[in-house]
Amino acid sequence: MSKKSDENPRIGVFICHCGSNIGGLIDCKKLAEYSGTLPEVVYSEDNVYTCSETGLNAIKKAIKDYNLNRVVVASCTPRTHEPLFRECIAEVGLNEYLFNFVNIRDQCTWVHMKDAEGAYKKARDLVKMGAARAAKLEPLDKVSVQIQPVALIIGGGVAGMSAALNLNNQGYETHLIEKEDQLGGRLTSLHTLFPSNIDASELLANFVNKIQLAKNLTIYISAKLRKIDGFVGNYSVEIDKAGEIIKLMVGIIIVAVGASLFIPKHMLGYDGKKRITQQELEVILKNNDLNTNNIVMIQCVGARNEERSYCSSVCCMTALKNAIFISNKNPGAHITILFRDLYTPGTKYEAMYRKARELGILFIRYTEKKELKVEENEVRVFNEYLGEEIIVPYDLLVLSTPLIANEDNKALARLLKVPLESNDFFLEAHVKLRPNDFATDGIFIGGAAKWPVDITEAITQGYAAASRASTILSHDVIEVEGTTSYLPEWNKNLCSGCEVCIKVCPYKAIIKNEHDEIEIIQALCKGCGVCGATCSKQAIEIKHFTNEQILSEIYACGGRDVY
Amino acid sequence: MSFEPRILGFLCNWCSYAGADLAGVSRIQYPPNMRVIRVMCSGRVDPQFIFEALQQGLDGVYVMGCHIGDCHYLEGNHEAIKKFNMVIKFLSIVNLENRVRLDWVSASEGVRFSELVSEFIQDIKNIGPSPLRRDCPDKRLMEKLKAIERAAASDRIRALVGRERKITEQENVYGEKVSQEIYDELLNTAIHDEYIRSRILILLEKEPKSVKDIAAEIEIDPNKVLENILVLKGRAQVDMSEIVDITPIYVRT
Amino acid sequence: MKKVGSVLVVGAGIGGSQASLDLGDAGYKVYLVESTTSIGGVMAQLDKTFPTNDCAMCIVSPKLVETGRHQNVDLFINVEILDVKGEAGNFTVKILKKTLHVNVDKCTGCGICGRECPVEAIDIFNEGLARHSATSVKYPQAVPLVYAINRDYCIGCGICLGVCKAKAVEYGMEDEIMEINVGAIILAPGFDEYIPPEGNKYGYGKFKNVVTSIEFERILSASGPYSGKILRPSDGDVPEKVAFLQCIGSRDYRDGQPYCSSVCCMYTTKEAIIAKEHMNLLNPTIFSMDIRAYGKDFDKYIHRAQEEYGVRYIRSRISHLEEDPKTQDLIVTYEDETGIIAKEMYNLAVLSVGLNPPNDAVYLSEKFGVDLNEFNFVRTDIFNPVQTSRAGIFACGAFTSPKDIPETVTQASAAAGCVNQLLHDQRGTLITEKSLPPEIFVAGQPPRIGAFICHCGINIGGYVDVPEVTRYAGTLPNVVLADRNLYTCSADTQTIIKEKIKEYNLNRVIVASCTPRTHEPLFQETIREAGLNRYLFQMANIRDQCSWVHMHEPEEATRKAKDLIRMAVNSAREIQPLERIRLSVTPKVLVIGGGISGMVAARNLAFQEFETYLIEKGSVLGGHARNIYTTLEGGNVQEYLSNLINEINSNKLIHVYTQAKIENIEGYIGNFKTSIIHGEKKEKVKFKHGVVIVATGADEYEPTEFLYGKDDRIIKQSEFEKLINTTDDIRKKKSVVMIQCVGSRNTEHPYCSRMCCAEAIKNAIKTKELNPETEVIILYRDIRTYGFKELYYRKAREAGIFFIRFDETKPPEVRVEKDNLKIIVENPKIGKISIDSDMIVLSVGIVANGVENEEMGKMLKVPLNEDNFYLEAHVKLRPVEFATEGIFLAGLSHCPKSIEDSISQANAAVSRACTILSKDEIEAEGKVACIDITRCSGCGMCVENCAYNAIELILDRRFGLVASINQVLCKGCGACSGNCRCSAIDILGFTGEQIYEMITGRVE
Amino acid sequence: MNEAAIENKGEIKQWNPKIIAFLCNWCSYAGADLAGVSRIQYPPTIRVVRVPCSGRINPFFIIKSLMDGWDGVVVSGCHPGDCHYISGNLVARRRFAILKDLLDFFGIEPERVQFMWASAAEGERFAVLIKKITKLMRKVGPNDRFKKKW
Repeated sequence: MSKKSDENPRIGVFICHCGSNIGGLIDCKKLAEYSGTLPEVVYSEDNVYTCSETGLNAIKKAIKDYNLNRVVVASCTPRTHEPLFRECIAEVGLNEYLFNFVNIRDQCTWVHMKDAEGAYKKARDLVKMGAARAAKLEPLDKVSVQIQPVALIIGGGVAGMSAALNLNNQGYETHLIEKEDQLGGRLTSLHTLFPSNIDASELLANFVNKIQLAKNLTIYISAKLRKIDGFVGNYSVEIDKAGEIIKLMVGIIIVAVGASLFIPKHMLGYDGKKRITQQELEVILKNNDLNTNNIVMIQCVGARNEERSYCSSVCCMTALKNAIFISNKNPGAHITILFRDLYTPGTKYEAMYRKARELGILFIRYTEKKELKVEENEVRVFNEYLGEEIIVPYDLLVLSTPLIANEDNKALARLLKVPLESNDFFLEAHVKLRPNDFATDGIFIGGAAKWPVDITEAITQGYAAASRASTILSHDVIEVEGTTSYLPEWNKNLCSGCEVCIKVCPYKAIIKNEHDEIEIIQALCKGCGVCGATCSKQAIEIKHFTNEQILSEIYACGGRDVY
Repeated sequence: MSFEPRILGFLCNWCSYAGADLAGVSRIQYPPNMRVIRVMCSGRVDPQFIFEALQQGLDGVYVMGCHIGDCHYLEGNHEAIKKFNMVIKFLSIVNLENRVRLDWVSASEGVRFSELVSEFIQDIKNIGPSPLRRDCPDKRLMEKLKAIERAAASDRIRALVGRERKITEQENVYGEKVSQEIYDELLNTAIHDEYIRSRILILLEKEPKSVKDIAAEIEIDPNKVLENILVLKGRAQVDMSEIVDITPIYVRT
Repeated sequence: MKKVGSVLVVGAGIGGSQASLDLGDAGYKVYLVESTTSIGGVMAQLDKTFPTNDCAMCIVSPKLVETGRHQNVDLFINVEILDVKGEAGNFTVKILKKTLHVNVDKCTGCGICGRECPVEAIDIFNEGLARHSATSVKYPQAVPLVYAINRDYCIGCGICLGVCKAKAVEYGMEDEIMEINVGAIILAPGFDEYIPPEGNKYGYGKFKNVVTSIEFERILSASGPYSGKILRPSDGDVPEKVAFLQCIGSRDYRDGQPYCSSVCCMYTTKEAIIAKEHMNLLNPTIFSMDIRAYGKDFDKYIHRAQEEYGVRYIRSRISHLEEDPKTQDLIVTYEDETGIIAKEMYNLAVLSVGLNPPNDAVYLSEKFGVDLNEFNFVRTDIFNPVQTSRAGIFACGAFTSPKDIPETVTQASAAAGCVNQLLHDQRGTLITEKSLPPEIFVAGQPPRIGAFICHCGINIGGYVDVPEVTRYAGTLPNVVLADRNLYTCSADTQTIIKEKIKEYNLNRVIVASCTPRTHEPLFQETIREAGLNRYLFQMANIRDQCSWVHMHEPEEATRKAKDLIRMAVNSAREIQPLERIRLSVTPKVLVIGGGISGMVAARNLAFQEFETYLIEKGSVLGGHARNIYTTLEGGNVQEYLSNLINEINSNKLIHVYTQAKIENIEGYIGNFKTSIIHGEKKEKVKFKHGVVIVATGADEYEPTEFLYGKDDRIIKQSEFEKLINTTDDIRKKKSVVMIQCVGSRNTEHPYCSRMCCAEAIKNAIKTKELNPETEVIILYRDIRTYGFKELYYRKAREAGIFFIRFDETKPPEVRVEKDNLKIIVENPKIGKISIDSDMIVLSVGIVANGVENEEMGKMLKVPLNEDNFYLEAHVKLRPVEFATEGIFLAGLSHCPKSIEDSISQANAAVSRACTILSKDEIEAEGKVACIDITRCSGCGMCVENCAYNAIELILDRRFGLVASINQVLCKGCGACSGNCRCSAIDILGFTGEQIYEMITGRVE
Repeated sequence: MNEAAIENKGEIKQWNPKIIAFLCNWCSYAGADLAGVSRIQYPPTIRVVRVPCSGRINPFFIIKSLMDGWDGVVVSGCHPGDCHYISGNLVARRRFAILKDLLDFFGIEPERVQFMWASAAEGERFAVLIKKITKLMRKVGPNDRFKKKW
């Protein structure tokens, strides 16, 4: 691409009546005549419906007859009709970016119905601005990117395994890396699962079995991501498998690294023997080793406090599950659950709570204000309703602690160039609309890596991430918008390398290459233009929204007084 | 007769432009004073655009983007705020700050869009025509605005604004956060300095002048002029040409 | 504890640098630590220096570069002292190296970080007159040339990291604690100037046009913010009338310091002269109490200021300033000498601020365990002004008392001399010599040139088309390799250069990059390590003198770069390997003069086990000091003297010859041969020695004025001193009148003898002590009690001693009347008065023995100044040596000075001598003059032009009278060659051939 | 507008004389470096030959340069009194005073040879002098009298 197109602009302007939507208010013919007087405009006409077959043919004919090289259509809105007109001019061999849309319906005639004169003047200005911009338009190429139909899943827990199986079932080559020496993640330490009471090891065995049988699915245990380069469809990664370096080319990456359990060291007398965590209780239950009758569980240990202000969302259910299990097995057991608020959302979970009460499990509320006192054999808890301290004796004290972000999340986030939130969990692209995407194309997230989730939710999210990933993997090639930022050759000497652009780019599309020069990876760039507006040397340009193009619109707008 | 303001709008493609379309589809009426330039993101609006628009004699400039958190490009509108704050700081120097406005309109807020636009048009009507209108632009003000545009385009200001979010909201290179107050103080100083320097340069581009002449023209203490001339001299932008009597005369290099 | 052969020098101003160079040259490992980010101290801030008006930067920067590169000197910047343990000979010092956030090894000093940094900070080096960025270097010529991030200002935006192509910015870099083991410590932290406090009477800080003298220094400086144009800060106009107010913060018991800051009268005069030189419009006026121009050639300087530059001196102390709010001019109200009160308007006022002890003096004294005096200067030994209260720790420069540059340099060398004395047996134990491969023989081979062209990040590459230049270089004849590098000076590129030399069998290397002034030694070292002679190297300066100065014309800059490289290649083709001549050194010393200076030098040398020949023309040792009983500060001179003489006489390594006369000295540095005649029997002795120390002293002026010799009640100050110290006669005297400046500061002896004021005050106080009834009157022109001596001046006034000033043009008149002596003196304020007295004491000056000095000067080929004192090599930076190498200078024969200063100078001369004596052989520079005697006509022009006495005419067997160059003495300046009418002399390394080749072969 | 400004603007189109500059290592060369460090711009007309001292410059170098077609010759040393080699620049000064007369006698424009002082601190002065000399050379015009045919 050169800085300037060689030929002089020859602009054709087409004014759409849109039936009476536009033409009913303003004089489109007059507007078309006016358009013909604008600089560089060599042809103008008005059409009843420019978007109709007739209108489109008229455009094509005019391009041929008048040797037009820029086309301006003044009609409805580019948001709906731009692709149509672009395609139209492309059919006769013009680059589709040599088209400019002027919105004189949605943002003019429709909203100024009572001021026909004002609307006409506005339309006139808008056409003038549109033609001015059109004169500066440059042909652009769309960037196409080859896709490697290969998936990499980081994390061999239930979310990761779900995603891996899903993608593998769709026929994609899949690689699954797990940092521990076995698959399963948090599932390996669980006893049963709520609300169905399925044996956790059964589910795990099922998963592992499927995974091991799957073709084209490679598992790397004791492995870590070491290095990553590239962009959507073409990530080259290096995996460190217990010292062995494996290099892969993958198209997408799913982050399913899960979470870790908070160990309440120095809290409430935790000793791992008489005072244990829920997880340790599950191990005891798994081994059928429980032989005490007085059990007290304390909820929210180390959660919903200043340090970790969030609710870990799974602990209430875990406590209920284990309490019910014990109670069922040993009806004589005295189980007391000390809680702050009990979170049992949905029908099934609330039902479990009901069942627990029926089984005679005692629920005592405590508040954050009055601290619990754990003595050797009893817990003193201040109950607000009674207004006094209750003494609950115990043989076994079980502390429900929250899931926390993995320690190595920071390192991984830095490697992948994706963000973390304040608790170091991974941050998705959009909480509501893109819950399993990262802002970076081709990297997805699922499971507890993002937020504490239960097994059901983890599986769901695993599938969700896989589904999002397959929207990319299913293409051989994806086309990336041509309206990207770039550092023009003639501006390279302006660039001081200050890296301000790198920091403001939400897509990590700007890097310093091996020559220590700024490089904008076209495949990653979405064309928002923030880098250009920020660049301290005004060296970065945004294709199709260049400074020159926008300024020409401003000048055209400010030009002759049209009032 | 009340005047008809000429207003330029920069609308982001994904929210506010769609919102404006929605107003149309819903036939919500508002005065036709605003001309719209579509940009992909409010963060794309280079401060230069706003200064250029004002120099064109336009009576107002309206920048609209997605609501915070809704940005199609994640955080482009955050960047837009920072740039806009800088624009406001600059325009306050010449009391033009109320001629520009930044607002958020979502794709579903056709009504809000029309209300905001109507309100802005009314506000501008109340303020009156731009002193820079083409028929009789205020030349001194124009010169000041040119100086502002140049100052805002300086590396120093652009770099500071470009890094503002990083250092005040996330962490700087030392893993610390710089408080907004400290940052603002720094930016204000930089804005003030660069504005004065641009004014000096523009004055000197017209003709060689002495420190005292410059001080009288831009109405600041000659001592401050001298300080800034020394900085410009260090940047090889001005030079002393001769000494007339006891007064050195400076030129633009 | 075992002694250690290393030294810590604290503070890297001119004093610290000099001490480090001396010790490094003498074979000690030196750790030079500096609290700021570059060396040079205050001297680097100065525009010019008095009394020669030398450009400070011109003379100091080569010294700083040398310090920065010296292989025995480890320089640490941005350092804080944490802890000092141990004792003389073995200290352990813990230091904190504060992080610069810039990797010193990687930073190339290109400055791009500073230019892109968005934060402006106050430029402290320019005294706040300018601003620079939060990432900056102290000044453009700084050593080391390393940018540092100022964390006080830095907001951590990270831009410098992005723009630094050398990747030198490291934000994570942390402070580092280091322990170093040293045998001795020299403290040279310098001084901090007095800053008038808020609400001061001069309006400093309030009135824009009131600046301090150090600020004015930066205004004057050509590389300062005003580029040497004198402008006033309020409106940038040229101030036509400039007032200099003296004694701001000095001699001030209320708001400042009671002592005299010693240097202000002179630096003010210099500033006035230079200001006038820079801007002829200016009219400087200096308001001062006394004019204390007591140093060598200082009085002449004042004269020049008055006569040539029209500087006006008004004898008045200004108490306050007012500002005219409209013009911002300043109103000076003063009382002149006649008592008239006047008001004058000035456009600019310069406050000549005094020298305070360094701000961290107390901290330093606590850390190092040394005592401070009452003003927080370091307390030193009464006879050895560089010895602190703690053994093994020495001090020099303004930390001991306010002083000027040459005295600082002298003291620095003196401190080094004392360290030599302490650690001489550990000399050479901690330094390492690089082992180098043998040199490849290249003579006669066709040139194979390798050209390395540097991008210098974007500093060159951004403006000059480096690939094109490289391509072009490759096309030049004899160039077998043209390569380009991002940074040719980086460590990895050095390896590449070495490899390429081998691979391509290169025998000449050229580097096109920055400036040879800083980088040539580095590349020379590299090619030497690859086995090439270090002179087979040529540099093309395509950055400092090309890309940086033609930024807007990249094409022209590229063309220029090509030309420069072609010129370098042309020159390189002609380069021949050079040998550095080595000469053995006789480790013996001749000291001429048996006064205190000579004896101190001899004692120090002998202590270091250098055999010393001490010759004295008189029959006894002691010299001028024999007339002095005490010092002003109370030191017992006679006791000191007799101890010294005993030590000299009992030392076997010192050969003392009295009644000696030198018959002949021949030879040169390292290898002198001397024959003397000594004793009553005129015995002849011949010996060899490596260096000479001249300490021949000076004489007391024999007055002819004031009826001296006509009446025995009119005596000299020395006679008076003897009288009050050995007899009781003073009790009978009712009145004593002293007359100052007898035989000084007149047309015959136009210099100040420096010590007479102090001597007079000393004896006056003593008189009052012995007999409070005696009236003592001192008739003076200026009282020059510089430094802490000022306190005794005040003490004398308090003791009731009268001081009456007279003008040079109206000297007192002495009449002998019957039983009485009558003195009539005219004071400008009170008019003529007549005083009756029974004793008149003449404070006579010091005069050089012209005849003897001239004779000696001829023999040694060393010059004298107009007053027949010896002329040192450089007034500022080489005060104790002669231009002729191997000959040093100490004591009164240099100029009038105090006993302590003589002792310092003697030790300094020893230190300088040790840089030669400590080596078995000395190496001469390779780039020296050489002569083709077949072309020499023996005209002798070169002999006259040589400033180093390196050329003499000899009789050649075949060619008759021809010039002969002693390459050991030659510095390679080329003055001889430039003037040689037969083109017989050429300069190796800068040969005519090389230069012709550079001139010719120009591409159009 | 002053001359410097005009000169700067018109420079690109103007004829650039080729000037050879002999700079002493200690003051002028350092001053030229300082101009670079301070980024003070001056016309790209000089080509520098570094010599230890202005005293090293043989008058023959100057004549040779002119014979070789250089349009001008600049010799710059330390200010009087600042000489690193004590008195080399004074020796040079005497020498060149005579040379000027000689050039005149030869019929070479004496303006082609310029002597100046610049200290290590005078980066700006150096640039100003080079500007001045460049301007002067432009006035004197190309030196084609001796130009060799390549």
